[in-house]
Parts: sequence; C-alpha cells; structure tokens
Amino acid sequence: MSVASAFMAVLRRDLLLGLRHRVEIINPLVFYILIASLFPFAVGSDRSTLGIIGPAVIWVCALLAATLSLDRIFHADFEDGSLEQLFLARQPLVLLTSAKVLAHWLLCGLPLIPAALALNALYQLPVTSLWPMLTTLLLGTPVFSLTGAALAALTVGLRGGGVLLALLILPLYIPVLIFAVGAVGNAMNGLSIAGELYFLAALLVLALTLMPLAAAAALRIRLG
Amino acid sequence: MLESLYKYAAPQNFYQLSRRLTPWLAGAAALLLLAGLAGALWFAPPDYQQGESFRIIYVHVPSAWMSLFVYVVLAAAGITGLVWKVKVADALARASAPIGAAFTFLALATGSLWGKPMWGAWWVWDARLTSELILLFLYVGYIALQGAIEDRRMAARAGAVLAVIGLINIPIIHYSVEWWSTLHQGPTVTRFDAPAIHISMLIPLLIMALGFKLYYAANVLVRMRCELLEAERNSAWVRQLGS
Amino acid sequence: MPNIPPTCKLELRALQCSRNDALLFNDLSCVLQTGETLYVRGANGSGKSSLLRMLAGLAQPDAGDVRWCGTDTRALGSDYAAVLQYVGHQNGIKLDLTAQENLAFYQALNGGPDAAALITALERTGLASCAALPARRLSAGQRRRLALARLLLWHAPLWLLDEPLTSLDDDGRALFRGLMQRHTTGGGIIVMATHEADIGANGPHRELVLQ
Amino acid sequence: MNSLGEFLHMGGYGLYVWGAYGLSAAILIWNAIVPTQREKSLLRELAARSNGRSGP
Repeated sequence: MSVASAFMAVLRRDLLLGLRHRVEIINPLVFYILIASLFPFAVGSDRSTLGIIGPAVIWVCALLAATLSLDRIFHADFEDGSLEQLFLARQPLVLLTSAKVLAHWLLCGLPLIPAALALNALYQLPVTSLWPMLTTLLLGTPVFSLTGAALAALTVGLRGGGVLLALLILPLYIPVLIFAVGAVGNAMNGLSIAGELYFLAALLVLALTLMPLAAAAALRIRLG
Repeated sequence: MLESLYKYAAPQNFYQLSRRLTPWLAGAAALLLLAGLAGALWFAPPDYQQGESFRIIYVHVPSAWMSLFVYVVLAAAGITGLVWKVKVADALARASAPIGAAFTFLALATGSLWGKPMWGAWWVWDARLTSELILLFLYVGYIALQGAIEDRRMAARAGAVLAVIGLINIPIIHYSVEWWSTLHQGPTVTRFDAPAIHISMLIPLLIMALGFKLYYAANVLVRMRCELLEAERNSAWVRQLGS
Repeated sequence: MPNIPPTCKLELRALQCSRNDALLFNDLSCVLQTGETLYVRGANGSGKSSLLRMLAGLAQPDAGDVRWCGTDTRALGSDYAAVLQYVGHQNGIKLDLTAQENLAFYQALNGGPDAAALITALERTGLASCAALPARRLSAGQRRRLALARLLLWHAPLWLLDEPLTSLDDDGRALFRGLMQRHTTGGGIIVMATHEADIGANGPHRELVLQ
Repeated sequence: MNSLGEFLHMGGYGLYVWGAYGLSAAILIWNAIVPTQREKSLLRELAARSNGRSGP
C-alpha cells in the first residue's frame, strides 16, 4: 500500500505547490495564446490562409509552451534539496518521477487543450477540426511531459539549462508534430484520421514505458 | 579471448594500442579513399539521366551511412560506459560525436550541392535529407550537453542516456518524415539513393564507404587519446608519458 | 521503535573519491558500531560532503564499498533507505508548504501518516508554535530545525548529517546535541561532517580528518 | 573522359561536383589535423610539466 501512498504524496504535493504558485501555471498559457495570435498579423486574416496554417500554428505553439514549462518539473526540487530526499526514499525513484510527470501534465499539459480549442475559433477553423484537435492534444501533451521530464532531468541545474533543454527536446517532438497536424489537416479535408491517431497512441505508450526510467536514470547521474 | 580484450579497457593499455594502430588505419584509409576517388571521378560511367553530377553520390551516400553508423557506435559506447563503467568506452562516445556531426554536415552539404543542378534548389525537403537534418540536431544536442557538464564522468553518463533516447527516436523520426514527405510532396522521384546501380558504379561506392569507415577508426583513436590524456591527467601513467 | 540487532555496523572499506579528475581521498576505511558517532573534519572542499553523499548512496565511489550489517548498501537498495536519514547542506524543505505539511509529506513518502510522531518531532525541535506557518516565513535557523525534525519522524538507526548545526542558535545547538545523545544511546549510529571544535563532548565518538 | 578540360568541366556540373569533393576533402583533412595537433600540444604540455618539476 505504501507504494500508492508515496505516489499520491508526491502528486498531491506537486499539485498543491503548483496551485499555490498559480502564476507559474497561467504564464505559459498566456504565452501560448499570445504567440499563437501573432501569426494572423504576419500572414493577414483572410480565412483560407488561416485555415491552412491554423492547425500547424496551434500545435507548434502548444509544443513551445509545453517546453517552456518543463524546467519546473525538477529544477525547484534540485535547488532546495528535496530531490535528494526523493532519491533516498524507500520507494523506487521511477515511481516518484512518474508522479512528478503526471503532476506536470495536469498543471501544464492539460490546460493547453481548452486554450487550443479557443484558438480554433480564433483561426475560424471549421467545426470538423475541433474533435481531431482535442484527441491529438490529449495524446500529444502527455508525450511532451514524459519526454520533457527525461531531458529536464538530464539538464537540471546546468548553466543555460532552458535553451539547452529546448535544443535537446524539440527534435524528439517532430514525429508527434507531424502526425498530429497531419491528422487535423486530413480531418478538415474529410479524410479518416485513424492511422495518425494510432501512431500518436503508439508514441504515447512508448514514452509512458521508457521515459520515467530514463528520467530516473538521468536524475541518478545528475545527483551522483 | 575476452581477457585479452578486457586488458585494453584500461586506459593505459588502450593508449599504447591506439598509438600502434593509428598509422596503419590512417594509411589504409588514405589508400582506399584515393582508389575510391579515382574510381568515382574517372572510371565510373556518368549516369544516363543525371550525367556527371551523379558522381556526387560517391561522397554523399558514404557520409550519410557514416553519420548513422557513428551515432549507433556513440550510443553503444555510451551504454558500455554507463553500465560497465569502462572509461575507454566513455572516451569513444565523446570522441565520436564531432566526427559524426562532421559526416552529417557533409551529407547535407553534398546533398544540397547535388540537389541544385537536379531540382534547381539548394535545399530539397526530401525524406532522406530531412532525416539527416534532424540527425544533425541530435548530434548538436549531444555535443551541447557534453559542453554544459564540467565533470567528465557525469557528462559521459548523461550523454549516454541522451544517445539512447536519440537512438530509439531515429527510426521513429525516419518513418514519420517518410510519411510526411509523401503526404506533402507526392511521390516525385528524388534519386538520392542508388536503386538499380550498375556494378561499375557500385564498386567505387563500396570502396569509398570502407575508406570512410577506416578514416573514422583512425580519427576516433586520435581523439580518444586526447580525451584519455585529459581525463587521466593526474594518473601515474600519464605523468610517465611526459618524462 | 524497531531497534536494530546489536551486531549491526556500518563499514567503510577502502573508499576512493575524485572530483573533476582531482583525487579527494582514497583507501579510506572505518567501522562504526551501534551507539558510535563519527565526526568527519576537514577544510572546505576536502571531500566531507562527497563522503557523506557516498555513504547515503547519492554518489558512487571510484573504488571500495560501503557495507551495512555486512551487505553492500547498493545491494540492499530500499532496505538501506529504510534505515537511513540524510540531512545535507540544503534543507529539503518546500517554502510554500507549512512546517507541518513539509513533515507530513515526508511521512507519507516513507511509510505512513503518523500525526503523533509529527507533533512530537516539532516539539522536540522547538517548532511547535510555528507548525502552521509557511516555511517561507521561518528564519534560516528554524528551517534548519525543520530539516532536523525530519530525523525524528521515524526511527532510522543511521543518521548522515552534513554540517547540521549551521545557522542554528546556541540553544538550537544544545537541543540538537541532546537529540544526538538520545539517538546514540538508543543504539543509533551517526556520521557527521562538522567544523565545530568542541562537538566531541558526549558519548563514544571517533574522528576522521580529511586532508 | 579524354582531355583535362573536359574532366574539369564535368559535363557542365563542374562547380557542383568539385564543390562537393572539395568540401569533403576540406572537412576530412581539417578533422584529421585538429586532433593530432591537440595531442601533440597535450604531450608537449605533459613533458614541460614533468621536466619543470623534475620528478613526480
């Protein structure tokens, strides 16, 4: 039973800290909506171009907003010594890093989805794109948190960690980006998007199995 | 056999071995590259369609092969260093990164030099070239991570984790880019690989590929010696080397 | 209070450590029986913290190993984590949580909630009055006491303390020496990195000086 | 491929073919020289350090 209680303890603590620091949660969202609404000023506002670039902009900006908030998964704990205490706890480190990843997704990944659906309207995208946007984000944002956590653990506490983290993480997001925006685009053209969703689900399962292990290994190296 | 191999896992023995091997490897690489060059520029017939510019394949394809080969070596060496704590394997991983990045850049540069006469543009969003570009980002990420961590052993182990994550993602990226390029570009035939290549064209290609491999082996041994000299600065065998 | 078998001991066997290719110490061996305290002294940067982190399992030695009750600590895994408490330079305290929430978190992480033990831990470190205060509003000394209160949440025979008395006032130091005294007479083992000269007052103790 | 001129001309693609081979040669040679120089300077530095202190 203590395995579940340890998982819940870390999850509850991180959620509590996140909600007590609401600014840290709101800022990436505001940033997301801000950069996503910059593009119409650049390409003009006629509906056809917005329709073409809409899904791509909404998705790329979601990816950037998620990357922006990755640093907070381990950085605060690394600075104040809590990470060492998590490392020395009786429960396996993989379990505790998974709890931290889930907390990050609930605080920073999930809120991106309503913002993205609002941006759908901003880009005057047809209603047919709402459902694909929702499902691709539901499958994609956990991958941001999972892969992001592994690499945030690798670069925790390094000089220039933020930019280095983005440099390491963005190439790994390309497959998710390709299939997600491809799915939304195909859905708007009335094609079936089962293939893309299956692939996104496969990427999610792969990240779910591998990335907590990689994060635990990376933390063990960084603390060592 | 393993014991004698294990002997060379110790930095000191490896250093002597690598000093003995390098001249032979470098000499063989030079010979092969010259032979390959002669074959590529002289003996191999021009392509019936692309004419002389097809000769760029003899440099583009081997360096593309090498860019992937070196990344696999880098990841394998990283794991060996991480799991069995073999210092020489860490040195191999750190030394391979710049060479792999050089090969990847070379593949991209020769690819664009080939694309210009054929498709009129310095950059073509072809699936193979795009995967190569992403591989370059992975290399740059690895080298940036090595630079960001002072402690040599921690840098090597962090690099190993990154290389493994990268290695797992390479086939995924490759498949996604393939799917993406057919989605947007349609099936135009971008002949970057060598489908039905005539034997007289294949031989120089294989000679060049082997030459590149030996060149990598010689070069990585020299870079590994530099790594070991710096990493083992305070150990006795390095001090003896000086006197 | 699960007391440990009297034969249990902490063995350091030919430990070697280097940092950034510079050798800190090598061939360092020592055996600590129950009830003993080891004071680790040395100038800044002489490797005191590295040694303590190595004993805790946070860092791997270049050579040699650490044994607890005869088995290598790396092989013990989470069993070793159950007998060990580590207080490093940083307190491991979240400033946005209250003193009580901080300790409750560590209890939930390592066993289960135990309100009584939590209250007594706060009382014995003189923090009972500020249990509901966010750690942000505590002074540095009070935060250090909160980190030391963690040691009392459950009975861990082995205490690894890295300069625990920093930023404590005089009665804080006296209070904590009392706690150490109670721990060692109760059969615990303490390894403590320290600068204080007069610390070796109570109980059987050994000293280890790192150059 | 009889005359040298034609050889250099490469059927009109001379710039690209020689550009590719020239760049490859440049990168491979530079990539070979840099580490060998570095090793020489490391060994020189070691020799200087040990002669300077004439002993371990």
